[in-house]
Amino acid sequence: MGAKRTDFIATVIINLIVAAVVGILIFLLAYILIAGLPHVSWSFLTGTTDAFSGAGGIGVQLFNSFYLLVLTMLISIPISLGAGIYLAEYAKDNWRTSLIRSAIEVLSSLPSVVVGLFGFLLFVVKFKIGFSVISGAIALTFFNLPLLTRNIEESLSAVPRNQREAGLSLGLSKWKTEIGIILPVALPGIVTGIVLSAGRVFGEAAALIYTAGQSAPVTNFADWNPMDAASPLNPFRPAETLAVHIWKVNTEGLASNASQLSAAASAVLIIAVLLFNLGARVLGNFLYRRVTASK
Amino acid sequence: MLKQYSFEKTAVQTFAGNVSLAMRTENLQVFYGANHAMHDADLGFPKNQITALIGASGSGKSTYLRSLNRMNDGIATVTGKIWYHDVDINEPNVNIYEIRRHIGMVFQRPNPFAKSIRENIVYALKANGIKGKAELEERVETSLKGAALWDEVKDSLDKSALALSGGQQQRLCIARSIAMEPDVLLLDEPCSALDPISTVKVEETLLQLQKKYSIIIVTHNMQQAARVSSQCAFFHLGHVMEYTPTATMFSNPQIPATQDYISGSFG
Amino acid sequence: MLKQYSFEKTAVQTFAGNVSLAMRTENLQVFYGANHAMHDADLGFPKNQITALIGASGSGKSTYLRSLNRMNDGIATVTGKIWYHDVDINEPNVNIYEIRRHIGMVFQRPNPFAKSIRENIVYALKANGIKGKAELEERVETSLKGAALWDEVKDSLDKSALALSGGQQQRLCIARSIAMEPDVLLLDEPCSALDPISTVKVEETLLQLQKKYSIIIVTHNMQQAARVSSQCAFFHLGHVMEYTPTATMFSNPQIPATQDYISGSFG
Amino acid sequence: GKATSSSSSKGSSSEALSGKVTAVGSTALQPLAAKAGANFTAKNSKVTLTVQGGGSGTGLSQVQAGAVSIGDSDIFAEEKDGIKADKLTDHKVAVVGMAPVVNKDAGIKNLKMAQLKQIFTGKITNWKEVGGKDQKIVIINRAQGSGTRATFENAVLKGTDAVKSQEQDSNGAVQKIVGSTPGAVSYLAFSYFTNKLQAVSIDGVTPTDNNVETNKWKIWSYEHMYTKGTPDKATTAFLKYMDSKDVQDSLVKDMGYISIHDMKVAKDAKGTVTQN
Amino acid sequence: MEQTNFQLKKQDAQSHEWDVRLHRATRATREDWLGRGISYLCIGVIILVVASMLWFITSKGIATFTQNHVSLWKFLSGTNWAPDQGNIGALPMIVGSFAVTFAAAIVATPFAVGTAIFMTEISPNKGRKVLQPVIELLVGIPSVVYGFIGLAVVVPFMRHLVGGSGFGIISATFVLFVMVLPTITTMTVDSLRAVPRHYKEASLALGATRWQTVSRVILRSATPGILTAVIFGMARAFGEALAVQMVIGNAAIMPKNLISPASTLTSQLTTGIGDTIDGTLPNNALWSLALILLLMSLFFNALVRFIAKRGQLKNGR
Ligand SMILES: Nc1ncnc2c1ncn2[C@@H]1O[C@H](COP(=O)(O)OP(=O)(O)OP(=O)(O)O)[C@@H](O)[C@H]1O
Ligand SMILES: Nc1ncnc2c1ncn2[C@@H]1O[C@H](COP(=O)(O)OP(=O)(O)OP(=O)(O)O)[C@@H](O)[C@H]1O
Ligand SMILES: [Mg+2]
Ligand SMILES: [Mg+2]
Repeated sequence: MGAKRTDFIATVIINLIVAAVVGILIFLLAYILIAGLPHVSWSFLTGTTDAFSGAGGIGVQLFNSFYLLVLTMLISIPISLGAGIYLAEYAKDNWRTSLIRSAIEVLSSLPSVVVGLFGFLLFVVKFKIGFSVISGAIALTFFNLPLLTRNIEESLSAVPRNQREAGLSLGLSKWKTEIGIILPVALPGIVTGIVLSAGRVFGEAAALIYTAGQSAPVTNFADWNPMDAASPLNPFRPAETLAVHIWKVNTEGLASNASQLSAAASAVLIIAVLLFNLGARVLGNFLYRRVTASK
Repeated sequence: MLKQYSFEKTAVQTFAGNVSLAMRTENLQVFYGANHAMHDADLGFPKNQITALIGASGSGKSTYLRSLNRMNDGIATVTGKIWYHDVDINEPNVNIYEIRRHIGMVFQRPNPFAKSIRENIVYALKANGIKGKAELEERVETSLKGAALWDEVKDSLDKSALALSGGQQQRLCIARSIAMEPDVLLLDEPCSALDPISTVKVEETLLQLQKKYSIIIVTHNMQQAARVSSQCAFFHLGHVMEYTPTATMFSNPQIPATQDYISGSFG
Repeated sequence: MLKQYSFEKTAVQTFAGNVSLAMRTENLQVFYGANHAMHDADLGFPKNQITALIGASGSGKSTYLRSLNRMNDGIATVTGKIWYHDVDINEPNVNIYEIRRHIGMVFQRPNPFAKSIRENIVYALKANGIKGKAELEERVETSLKGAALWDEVKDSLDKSALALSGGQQQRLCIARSIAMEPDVLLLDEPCSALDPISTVKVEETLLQLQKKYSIIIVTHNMQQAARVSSQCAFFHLGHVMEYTPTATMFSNPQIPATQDYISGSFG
Repeated sequence: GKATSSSSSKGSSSEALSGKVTAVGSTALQPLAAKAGANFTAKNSKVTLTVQGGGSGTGLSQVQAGAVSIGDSDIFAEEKDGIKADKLTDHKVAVVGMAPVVNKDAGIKNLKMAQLKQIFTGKITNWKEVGGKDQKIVIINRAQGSGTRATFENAVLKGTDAVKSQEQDSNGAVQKIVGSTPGAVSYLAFSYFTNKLQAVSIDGVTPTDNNVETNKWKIWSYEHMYTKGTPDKATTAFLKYMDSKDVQDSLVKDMGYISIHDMKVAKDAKGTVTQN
Repeated sequence: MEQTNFQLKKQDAQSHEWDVRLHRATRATREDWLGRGISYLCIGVIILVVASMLWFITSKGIATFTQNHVSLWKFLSGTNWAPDQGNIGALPMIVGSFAVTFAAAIVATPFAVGTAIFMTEISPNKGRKVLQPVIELLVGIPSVVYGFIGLAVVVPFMRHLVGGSGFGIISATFVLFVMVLPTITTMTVDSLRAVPRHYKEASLALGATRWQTVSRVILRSATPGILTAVIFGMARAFGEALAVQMVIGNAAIMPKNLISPASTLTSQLTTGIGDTIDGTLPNNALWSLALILLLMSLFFNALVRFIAKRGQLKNGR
């Protein structure tokens, strides 16, 4: 049977390809974890970095990464939700919409260096905000927006039309229909999208080097008033993230154990992304069940 | 190829002066871009009766029905007048949300929200400002009873509506519509996705509901039209060919097109 | 709530020795995980006749039908025997591709490929090694004629199949199946998405096709079963309750469940 | 520019100093500035001091634009086109010595200045031509415009153009690549020497701090902190602190730089060396 | 109100009441205005961001030509890149960028498509539960990490395998291959899943084998989606900076082969930007590189759009 044999061969080839891909993935993860994990300790996770050698812990950087991520998401989720709804619901199918879509996609494919430099010249220099969490968050928002917007639009459009008709035929406004009926159904897809973009944001360095800065001033973790200069929550302080830290240790680090430090930091970063992914997945499912009352 | 029937020869009743009408259309025309999908429909729908719209696929039944509560807004261009309580609701400045509250709609494929059974009914009520817990509870019960679903679901109001069978889902959609206490209920082939048993249930429900509502139903199933409707409109290629009491249409169709369609030798 | 009928009391004809059968199942059981969706089905399908499978939604008709050409592989666990030309085709080592060539299938929703009309038919033929241009052309024509579609599409064979009407699409799917020159044709509610006119066309097509093929059709529509089938099997909750000549079933059903279903007072 | 030479013993802060100081620029100076800054703010808790990298070009641009209080640079402002040096005040805070480095396998410990020039201009392409192994020379340059490269080329190439080759934008990358690539040669600040690299002597002079202090070793440069106009109190205090013994005698040396105070010679923007 | 021959029983007061009721604004109307306002505002913000970014890069990028009077042709065709000496020929970087981008796409596509087929058709369960999370995790690995693994593993490997210094287009290709693999794979999976299930069933029911079904029905109807995925991967590769810079060798010379150092637009941009002075030729020249990057993303976009249109034509009526 020719067809059957072809089928068999094709299946074998695909399995080989997958094996190769999985092999690469496992190698990468193993490489990072094996090189890094032995150097990870509690004091490494919570300690502060020695500013001159780059040695020491990464507590502040870890916090900065999460803080920046949260701030970025706080800014970008509402905007992309609004924009996604606009595209899914209000945008007519004409040249203007297609221009808007192109604009969004161009933004998403801009190299992050360029975004970073733009953020630098605009926020840091022009608006004199300086190297700060907020500058970094806005720069990250720039390239988070297109990803999230596209994802939200797609998730919303994937909800069957008859759900929309159901809402509209009851006299609900378009907005109410979209927010109360379509959005909950689209939620798992949206959460997955947020996870994916969160991963990218978490690992981004190029855009942050010039915006959030490369220094992690020691902060006072007992002071949670965002207005205080020493507070970790102060959005106007410079904030080196984990990814930037890895970059810096690798490029300028003077410590004799620089490579171990960066390996350890990389391992922590990967694990953080992993935990974050898992958490968001669980949350997505939970929300979905809550909202749709299924099971 | 389809037989050619003259669109000049039609038989459309006008209820001159003796029946109270829930809605009426005058010169209703619908265009999908350049596609002229509905020509000059002049139909009146008596209060508290069931009117059936029949005709072959693509004849414009759904198009016409969806125009009645402005569900074609943004999809098609609808011209002509739609009278409802002496107001032409086809004017741009009417409040379409208000119209749809008064003119409910149920679709071909059951489309309950992905929420609990109770939430399905309560959601639109809340959105319209009805807050009282007691009132909401009461509306849930009366509407589910009205749609003949109460007994089957009263113990599982918090279960997902998606777990119901197709027929139950469709009755839930009817319940959801009537919870808004509309005047008119539009149904677009509500039984075509259902098995015969569910179909019978829905039909019984409709016969009950006509005491309170005026009902317009699109159906492919001529037996169904015969069973439930008081009058029947036959659509063909975007034209209303005949509009007569159901008994008349099935026993004594007035024009050749209807005769052929009823006897199944059409097309 | 559904009435309870005893699964002990069934009436299933066996064609003992006097009819030539195209296929036959023996103790066929189907499990979706833990869900036992089909119990012990023992049915034989006479050659060159149309057999209808009827029953309420969820009774297992599709499940049974899809098992016959192993479309449930990987979805459900099917046990028991399926005899086809004295071979048990439910064994793991049979070539399922070969089986499906001989036992064609048409689905509820018309599912033409997003290709031209011609390509839709030619696709599977090419995949099975038929290369000659002349032969392909000829098969296209005969199969489209067989499905009573030729006259309507002969001038537009290179147009996208998606541009056809629902009824035409469904007949194209039938044509696509019979182009493979199968023995048996399985149809799962082929008309449920179609209007009455298209339905009549498809039914006429089936009545023609039974001269060459053995046909098994699932339908919700009892009139349809009555119009086209020679014998009829009634499914209920995963059990075959009655399997008798169609005339018998509709005039003189043997067991209470069937009686109730036929009369519409079921459930 | 004028060099500040007064040295006060302690950062004596009678009244509480406050304000915001931002120093941006040279990545080579960043570690020192950051560490000194941390010590400084420890004593003056009301001062917010931020140190960022970004490159010498960035530092000079930003201080010229008035966007930051201090622009860190590896090179004289005069050397950069587009910078109006006369509007800026130079504060030299340290000296950095640089030396050619080669991969250990090349078998090279000493080179003549002329050979070095020929290597970087592409005239010599194999280590065996200068007494090493038969191995192709792989040149790793710093990016055009980088201070380290400018210093190296001023001292070694003296106006001729370097051959086009790999460019890396940081000491760390150069360090890694030279360490791991057979036949690689580049140049690094003394503080980046590791045991994976071979630092090369030139004409028998070894790259040590002492040789830099007397200008026997020619490849070195200042680390500058530039200010514009009259700096505010906090900035002035910080610059003063940078020049203090505290910093110059311990911190600077600990971190592999050479103290300004130890220099026996001075160099100006044109490269003219004068005895102190 | 128009008089008709139709006799609705009307009382003027009542009819007036309905007239008011059906015309006045209600909560739903207000909600809709609010919603419209919010979503227009949001899209407005995005447009503003894009517009200012475009304006910014363009105005800086064309300064090379308007202020420094470099000829555009020289910029695009020159092969000598030494901005400090006033030579700005960007061709080596342009060629380098295209070379690594295409090479990475060519290598990654079969792997991505194969993996996607596995995830959707061969073992959907494992695909969803194992491969998908792992692939999504890969997206989160920062480019610096990729860069340093590249430096530590890929460069020495290539050095031993093909000789030379190990730096060059081939190493960059390999690193980019791993980096764009998740992008292309996830998007391909999406487009394979979007192929209606009934196409697959139809094909299987006709006796086609799995491979026949995949190659002739599923892949065919997912082609526009897959092409889009590849282009997105290419866009990502084109814009990637840190990782490429570490392994490509970053030498602004015309690439003669795959194994000698070359450079890309992004690698020059990141390497040089910190050491140049705002407003001078070297700085402007770098922004001109950024402008090319921007124009390329516009181009990739137009390409995606074009493919999507073609796809619709092919699949639709
Ligand atoms: N959204 C749309 N855009 C463009 N044309 C449409 C649209 N909906 C329907 N049409 C066209 O309008 C005509 C009438 O369609 P309509 O759906 O009203 O028919 P119908 O009588 O409801 O048929 P069916 O019984 O199949 O539901 C058809 O020619 C159809 O192709
Ligand atoms: N893919 C599946 N996975 C799990 N359970 C299934 C699946 N398909 C069908 N079932 C279950 O098997 C039972 C029989 O379903 P089947 O689709 O065969 O019914 P049917 O008689 O064809 O109904 P209908 O008339 O609605 O098509 C039902 O309980 C159904 O929930
Ligand atoms: Mg319709
Ligand atoms: Mg079924």
